[in-house]
Amino acid sequence: MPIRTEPMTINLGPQHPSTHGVFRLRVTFDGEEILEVEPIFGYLHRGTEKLAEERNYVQIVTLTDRLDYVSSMINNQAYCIGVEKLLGVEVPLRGQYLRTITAELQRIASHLMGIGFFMQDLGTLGTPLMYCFRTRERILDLFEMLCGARVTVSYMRPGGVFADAPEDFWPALARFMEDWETEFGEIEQLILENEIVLMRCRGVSPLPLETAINCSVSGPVLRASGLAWDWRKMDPYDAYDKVEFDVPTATNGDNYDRFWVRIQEIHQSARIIRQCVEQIEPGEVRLKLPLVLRAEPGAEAYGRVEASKGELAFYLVSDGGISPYRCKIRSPSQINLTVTEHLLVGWKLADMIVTLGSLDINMGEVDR
Amino acid sequence: MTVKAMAGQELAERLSQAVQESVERWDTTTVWIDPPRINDVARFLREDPSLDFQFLNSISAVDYIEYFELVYHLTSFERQHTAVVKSRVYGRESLSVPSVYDVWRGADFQEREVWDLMGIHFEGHPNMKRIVLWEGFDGHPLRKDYL
Amino acid sequence: MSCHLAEGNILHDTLMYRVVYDFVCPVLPAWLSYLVAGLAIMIILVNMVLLGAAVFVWAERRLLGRFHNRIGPNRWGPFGLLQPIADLIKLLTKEDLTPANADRITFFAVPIVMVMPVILVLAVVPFAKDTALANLNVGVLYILAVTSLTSVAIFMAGWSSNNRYAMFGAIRGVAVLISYEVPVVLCLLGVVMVAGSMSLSGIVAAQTVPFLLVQPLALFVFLAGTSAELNRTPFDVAEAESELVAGFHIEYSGVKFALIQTAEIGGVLTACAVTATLFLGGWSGPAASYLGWLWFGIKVAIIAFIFVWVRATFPRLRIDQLMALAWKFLLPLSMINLLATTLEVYFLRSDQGVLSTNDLWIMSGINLVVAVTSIALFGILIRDKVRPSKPTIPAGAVAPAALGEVS
Amino acid sequence: MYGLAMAKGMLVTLKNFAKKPFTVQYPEERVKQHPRFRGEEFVWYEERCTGCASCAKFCPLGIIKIVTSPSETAPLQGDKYRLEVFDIDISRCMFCGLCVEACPYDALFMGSGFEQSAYSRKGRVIDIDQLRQAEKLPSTYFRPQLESASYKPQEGQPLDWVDVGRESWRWHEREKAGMRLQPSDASPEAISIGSPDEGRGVVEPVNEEIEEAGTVSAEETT
Repeated sequence: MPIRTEPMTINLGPQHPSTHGVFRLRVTFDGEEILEVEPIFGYLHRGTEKLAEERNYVQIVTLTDRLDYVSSMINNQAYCIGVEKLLGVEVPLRGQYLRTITAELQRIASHLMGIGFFMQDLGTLGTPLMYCFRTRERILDLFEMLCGARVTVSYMRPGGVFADAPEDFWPALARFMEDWETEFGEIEQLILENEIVLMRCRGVSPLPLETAINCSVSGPVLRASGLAWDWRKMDPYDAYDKVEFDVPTATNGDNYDRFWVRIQEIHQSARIIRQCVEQIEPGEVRLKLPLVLRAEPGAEAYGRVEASKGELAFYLVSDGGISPYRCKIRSPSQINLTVTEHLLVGWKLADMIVTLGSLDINMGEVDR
Repeated sequence: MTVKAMAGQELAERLSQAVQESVERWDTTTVWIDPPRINDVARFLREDPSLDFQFLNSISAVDYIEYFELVYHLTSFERQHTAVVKSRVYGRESLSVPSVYDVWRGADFQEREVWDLMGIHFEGHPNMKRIVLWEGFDGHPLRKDYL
Repeated sequence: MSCHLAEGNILHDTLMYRVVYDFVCPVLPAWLSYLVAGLAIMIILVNMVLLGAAVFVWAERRLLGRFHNRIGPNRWGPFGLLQPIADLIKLLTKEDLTPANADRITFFAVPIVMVMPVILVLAVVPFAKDTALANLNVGVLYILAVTSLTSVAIFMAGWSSNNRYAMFGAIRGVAVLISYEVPVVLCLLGVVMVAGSMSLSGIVAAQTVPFLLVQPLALFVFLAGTSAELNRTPFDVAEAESELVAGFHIEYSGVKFALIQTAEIGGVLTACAVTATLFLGGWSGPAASYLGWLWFGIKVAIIAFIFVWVRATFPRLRIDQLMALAWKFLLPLSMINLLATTLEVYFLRSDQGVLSTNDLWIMSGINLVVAVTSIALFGILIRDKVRPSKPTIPAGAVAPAALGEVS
Repeated sequence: MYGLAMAKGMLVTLKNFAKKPFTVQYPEERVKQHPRFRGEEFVWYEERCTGCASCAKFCPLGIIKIVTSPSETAPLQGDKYRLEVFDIDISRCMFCGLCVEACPYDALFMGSGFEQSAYSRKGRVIDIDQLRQAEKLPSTYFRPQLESASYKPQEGQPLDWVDVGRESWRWHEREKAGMRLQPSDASPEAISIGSPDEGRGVVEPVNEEIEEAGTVSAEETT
């Protein structure tokens, strides 16, 4: 005789240690198994798009820092590329290289956070997280050297970066690139092959490629499903067409693949940084633009980059004023959440937390 | 190997052949669609093998006071090209356009966000309710006349 | 007034008890001194658990800090030694909340039911020569019986809190506790068989060769099993903080929370003490007659360090995997151990049924081979199910190959 | 074999157990701050400030409040505006440094502090007197002339206003020569430039003289 069970609805969040911010999931369980799931967000909505309509083009850079606050360099870059497309200008070469270097450093930092919190969701007691933070801390130190801030950097400006790197930045970067391998090797040794990690992640919540594409998923999540699509390759911006790198892909699109793709991307980022440091030459870092910019009335631009979480784009429309008429932010974290229901239904509570961790969302970006 | 933007004229010709009276106007990069035909056009854009726009990058809405413009950024992974499709919705009150939810699931949150912040209702979306603001919020804050 | 303890009393040959009894019996009647001595020892024991828990909290946090490459608590007192006291003061002064819809009596009873078994177990553990509260001749059985009480407490907590997270935690916790009892009991059978005694003092005395060597497989299973019963990573599904926030004790605060924490941490200490007694020779060591306490302390510290080390390293298992581990991996292992030990004891024992030191060495050799081969065998059997086929980076790949050909 | 990677992981944690911690114990020990650090307690040089309020216009949050009154001699002798109010609401400041970037006369600098707390929000509004009296330890953020002189604010050598600029300005010389007159008590109507909205549409001149950077030499100022 089958045991009669009753579904149980739980509100996971907005205050929950592993929803990566103020994210809420209304989940209906049958025992441990998920029957229904509905993502609810908006608890961190700050109206960035509306605020951007009130600020001038340079001031908006400070708003972009606060979108995905663990990868603010890449947000700056996406926005600045949008504005440059709007104005029809091109950044000086050294500025492009500096942007590429900082964006890749930020990608490493962001992926380290992603991996660390993914492991935290798996239930480690903070050890891999602290090792990831150890490396991230050094990247933040480099950022402080560059622009005086660690997290909300505001380093880039439309037309380049605000200032050239100080002289002691380059030896510090070289030192970081030397030590980085061993530090990260330790993390990899600790988690990459760990049997418990494999047991928990292999084959859990697979995302078929068809679904991934139809749900507009981008970034490492899409690449884990098997499509080698990277905007750095396909629509090169800044110095990405001058460097060589591979696009790591996996085939199953399960939790382990998403996590594995992030780890491999960190290696590729390091490769890009090394090439940039070799290729960079002295020169201008910033175009001579007025401090208050104006674009042609009716101009519009879709500035897109491959951010650490996926395709980050700023759709800017100008009416000739000093601030954009419309500034739409295509946030990868939010759109990657479209697949939540597909990924979670039928799996267990513990898997749900891990899957959310493997999507690597950031609420600052989801809610904007 | 990079993506290229699809010319507006080429796209407009293909569209006006396939979906009757769908194209309103076009320029070098963009095609404007008649709002009621959005869903048909979207299905054609995704399913036609030479266009093959499987990936919906984003849906944006811009408030131009007299009309709202919906902007669809599309990408084809296989053909490696992108396109911009727009649609003008005139009026301020009880606006409604067909949803593309059944063509691209990725439109789910974005359409809800457009409804929430701009007040354009999407017909055929299964879960058309506010997304970042709470239920019962008065007005649509991204409109230019919202103070 | 007769002042000596009756022969055959379970308390009569424990040194601790006799010292106190002899001290009070000249002034008090026998029955009262019997009671007073018992109470005095009990107070010492309870305080030992509390103090031990406090020290262990500090040590664990410091050690975890070092494992994480950070400093750990160091603000209160030298090396942060007063940190647990600060924690305690904070917890004691906090508001003690009871949820409105909670089952109040059960809710109130949980901390008490949780702390009790921890203290009860310590009653039979010999800390030094002849120093246990009760030298029970069924000590091992007693420990197993008493620790099973924890599952009742966990279920009471989950049920009475009227919280779904707590209920989840409780269901998981009870499932885990019941499953892991089985391999633990089976592996302890091996120890009992080799020692020929169920009394913990007897087992310590029998360890002319530490059972760590004689019963390596049993030690492995016992450590895994106890860490599951104690809700420690990688088996902490009942209070998985990344999933259930705090699990069964999510609604507890203030004093009750402090008691539950004491029970958990005291439980770890107790487990360390029992492991040290059963497998590392307890208080025995050089000059054990007066340094027994020291040896015992060192052995407990080593086991505790291993517990912390494992906790710092591993992610958590999922509940079904945890069950599979208990029934498909640990249970067979303890069966193998039981079988091997039975055969060895049957063939090696003398006519009086006693094993000599030489026999123990022979056994430890055989058992080491058995342990390594059986663990390796299971490892290879399980491997193909979880080992991934490694994904690869396509060299310079850009084309969306998965979508078909690019025309 | 199954379980080997777990053993390897145990070794990794044990190895790290023996390592020196990478965190520091904050109040006693501090991580190194870099000269460009954007921090609290803005460094403001009254002698250099003309009261143009570029900083206030460029602040994304509008937290700088400047009230100036023209001195009597202003139109004739090119004397600068007199500042009456210069309030920075630090409690809302996000230290983006755009005000420093906007200042055309090198009068405003970021500071390097980060540990000034107060019990009320009002207590975090820095007014003009505090700015005058504060120790002048300017951050080198967006000030390449300080950077090329390898100035380090964290080492605590206060800088005088003559040493921080890119070039000397006319009114500095005049001020030195004692030409500045005290304004009369009945000051004309004060102009308040507070919110960034009022600055809309103003195109500021390009302040990109970075190549010509260098500290002011003694001959120029005397």
